[in-house]
Amino acid sequence: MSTAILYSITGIIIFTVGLRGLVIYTHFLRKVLAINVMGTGIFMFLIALANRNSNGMPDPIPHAMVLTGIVVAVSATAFILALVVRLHAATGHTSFEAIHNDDRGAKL
Amino acid sequence: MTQIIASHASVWTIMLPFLSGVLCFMAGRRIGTLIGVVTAFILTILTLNLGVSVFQSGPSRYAIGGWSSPLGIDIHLDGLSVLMLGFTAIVGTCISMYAFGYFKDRKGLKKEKNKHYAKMGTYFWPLWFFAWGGLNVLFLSSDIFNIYVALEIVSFSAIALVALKGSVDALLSATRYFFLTLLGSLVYLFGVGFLYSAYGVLDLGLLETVIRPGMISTVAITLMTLGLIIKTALFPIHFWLPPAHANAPAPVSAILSGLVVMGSFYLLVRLWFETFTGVIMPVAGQLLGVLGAIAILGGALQALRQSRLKMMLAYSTVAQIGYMFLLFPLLAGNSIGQGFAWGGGIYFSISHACAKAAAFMVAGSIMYALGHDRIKDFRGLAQRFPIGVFAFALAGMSLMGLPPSGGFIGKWMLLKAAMLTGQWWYALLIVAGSILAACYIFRVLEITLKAANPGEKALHIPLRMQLSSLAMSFFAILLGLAATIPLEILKIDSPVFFQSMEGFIK
Amino acid sequence: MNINIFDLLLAPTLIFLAWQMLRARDLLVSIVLFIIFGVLVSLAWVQLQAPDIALVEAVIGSALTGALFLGCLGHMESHRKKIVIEKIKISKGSKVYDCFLSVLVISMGSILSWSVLTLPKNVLGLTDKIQSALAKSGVENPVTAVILNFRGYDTLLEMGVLFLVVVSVYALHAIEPVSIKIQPRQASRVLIAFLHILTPLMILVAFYLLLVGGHAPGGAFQAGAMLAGVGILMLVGGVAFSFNVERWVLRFIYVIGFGSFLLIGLGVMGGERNFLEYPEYLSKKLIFLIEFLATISISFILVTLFAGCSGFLNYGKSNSGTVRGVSA
Amino acid sequence: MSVNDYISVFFIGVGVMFFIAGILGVLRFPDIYSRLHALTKADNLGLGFIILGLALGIGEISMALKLLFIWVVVIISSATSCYLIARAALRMGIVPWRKL
Repeated sequence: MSTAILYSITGIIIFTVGLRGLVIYTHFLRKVLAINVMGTGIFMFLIALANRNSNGMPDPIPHAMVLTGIVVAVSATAFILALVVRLHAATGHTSFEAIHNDDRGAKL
Repeated sequence: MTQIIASHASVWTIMLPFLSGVLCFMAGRRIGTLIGVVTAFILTILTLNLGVSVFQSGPSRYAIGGWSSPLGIDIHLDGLSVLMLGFTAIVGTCISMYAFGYFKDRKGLKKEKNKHYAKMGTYFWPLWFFAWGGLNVLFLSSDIFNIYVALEIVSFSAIALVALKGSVDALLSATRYFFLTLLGSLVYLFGVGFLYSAYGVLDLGLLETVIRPGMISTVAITLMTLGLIIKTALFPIHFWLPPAHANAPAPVSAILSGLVVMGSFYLLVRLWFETFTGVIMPVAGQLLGVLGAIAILGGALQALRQSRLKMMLAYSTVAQIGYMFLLFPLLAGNSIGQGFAWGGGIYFSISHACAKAAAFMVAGSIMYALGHDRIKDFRGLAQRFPIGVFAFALAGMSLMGLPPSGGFIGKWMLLKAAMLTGQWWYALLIVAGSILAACYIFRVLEITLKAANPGEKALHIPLRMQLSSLAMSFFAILLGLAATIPLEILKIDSPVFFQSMEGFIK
Repeated sequence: MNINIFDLLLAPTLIFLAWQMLRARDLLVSIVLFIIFGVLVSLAWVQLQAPDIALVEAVIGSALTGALFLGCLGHMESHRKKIVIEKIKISKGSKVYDCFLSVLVISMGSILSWSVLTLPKNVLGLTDKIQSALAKSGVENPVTAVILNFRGYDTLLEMGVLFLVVVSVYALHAIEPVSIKIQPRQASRVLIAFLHILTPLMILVAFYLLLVGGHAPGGAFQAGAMLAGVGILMLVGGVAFSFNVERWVLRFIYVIGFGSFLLIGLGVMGGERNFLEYPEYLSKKLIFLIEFLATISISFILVTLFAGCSGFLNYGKSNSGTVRGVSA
Repeated sequence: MSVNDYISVFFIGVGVMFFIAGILGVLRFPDIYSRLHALTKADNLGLGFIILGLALGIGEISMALKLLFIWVVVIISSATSCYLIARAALRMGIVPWRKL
């Protein structure tokens, strides 16, 4: 087994851990954390496999892709956190379930 | 592959929206609105021009930065991309005209409320032009990673537009939309990662030449399809769409249902039938077909149950997305009907964009004047708002698939494809879905045609809004009357089998 | 390349951290674990010969994103006047659901991993092509060449994403007057003294990263994030400075990075020369100009994004603590 | 290995010892103030030794200066952050631990 394979599979596992977290945890912040974890998993996969050239030079194209990806991820995180903060200020809740339950309570 | 260098016009169609988005942000609302409307018209002229040049000299590529494809990123122009570009421009111009009226100061509103609309108007323009620019990047790019960035631009601006209203409902649906669409793009990106690590190229055209069936290719196309299905809101991941589309301001609903949906669908079609043709197994197409079938029936039934017009239209979008996905099973089999399936699916998505945008514009106008969109209180609307109801009826014809609308042509071609490939159950489904669509459209029209209560006057709605929705719905009908032109454009460098359609076009 | 013991330790640690981060009972612990995770991931980048990404990961992926989360959590807790007690809850409330999902995710992971093993051992890639084109690109660092020249289009759009998000964050607060407010509390003297040392240092480091980007790891994003770090410290520490988006100067700063890139791209276009195709004799200068302006934009945008999710962006009732008009 | 290398390894080893001591302090000390104390003091010194060792190992003046610079920045920022944490803890009302 080479470093490339080790880290690419690590990346896949990190991605799946994040995916499970995204679906299963309800708190918005935890969901956003999970999305970031998923992203990191994908990036690790890309960078690991960029590093398996026989001449020892890593392929710079995936590096550029990951740099772009990290910046997009931080933008997404900032955007969703701003949304979450607004939602929290308006409803006092931090998950879809809580807001939904509250809504039903108000209507009854 | 054609190597004719395209003119710089294709770059301008991509960069002009971004440029004016930036200018709108700098200039503020008043000047920003003017910049917006002017840009929309210039863009329409530019894309029509581009369409003509592709029509005359065939498909072309353009190397950005002068480094052509494996190293750099290419723009490619062919029939499909030019068609998408053109209809985005037409729908976009109508929406821009509509928004021009929608975000204006309103008479008879409280000062505070007006201020709210003014603020919304300030941010609407830059966000809308970024969405437009992102779509243009998506349609023209031939690089799968570049497309990922474009998808993110489109979704971020769409989410910001949904949240623009600032109400709890809007924020909530924007948040839900956000999580799902981000999940979709990440899964897509993973697919891109697999492709690059296996083949070492990102260009769609080059991939087409090097791709081989096998484990990696199957995994990659599965991931990319999953991601794009989430983004297109096909059943069973459709639940985020109706609240997001219904809670947004009217021009935004039109943008989302008309254009944003079309973007990810376009990409899926291109991947399946150009790049991955050799990899796709027919059973996968059937799977998408089944999901589409459930979406058609479920979406239409849900639409029938809605009491609010915008919610009804949003569920109708879910059903119509189902129709678009019928393209996949009908094309997967190798036979004579493929030309009809291909043309029908694409045609359907275009005419849906026009019709649904028109319908949402009318719904927005009604909300603008009445302050609500409860269908049961629409009594007498045909007398009080004749242009709107007329436009809604025209758009409805296309949604139901009545001749001579664009929706009719799309459905007819899909129907023909279903018969020719011997999958008659899809034909039944198409007919059943149309009947259900007729039910929910006529339910609304019936109430509006009832006599108005005495003393109710005509609605006061800015002329710009009325005319732009009318123009949009005329387009939906015109697509049925002049079907040859879009189909001829679609034929240019088309991946599939248009020979079988020759007779139909002429 | 052969595997060494460090990799064998690091990889499971990363998985364990990701797992623990998501399931930690206290959200603050989750976020701290996220930051540690980020730092370790940047070690993995170093192991994988990607120093550029290690820098970006440490500065943006770990530190800045961590600051965003911490700011958001802190703001939400203070906003409620009581600590948000949040239990870990499974969405649909049932163990069966969790099991089903876990099986699904594990099988997905195994299919993906299995297909990785079928990947060809040595892929063509574009390394050779990039090496031979490097001389014409105007920079010597291959990653910078890809980012700003070969695939400059992606980077242009990425700047667009950053700009778009800043517009979106302002649009979220569109109903109310928008300006960045400072905390009413007094800034700590020690912190101010620290900032007096740190600010010039960070400007120096940012400039160094910018300059060095041409031939070694570094570049606009790293430099911009460095500067943004100082801005965030000022914001948190209560050092008086405030933004007001109504002023055109601030909007201009947001725009300048993306706008200048776009205009330069369009400006070099014409005749035989394509979009973003810099003339060879100018490419070094143009790339530096783009990076320099991008750094300024990025730093302000990142500070604004932090402000947007940690309650420094003014919304709701107008706050008496708002300082308007003090220039940024 | 030359003499220089042995010296460098020795200093790095000393630094690691300080780090271990610092970690033990964080784990074993009774309250936040004493833990901070252990953390900043031991770690700064440990880092100093490690940097000294590395600088000797590299034997290049410009590199050594860069490493020294890193150490100075870490010392300043850890002092500041330690002070801020302690102040926040005091304001939250955490009473320093006393031997009973």
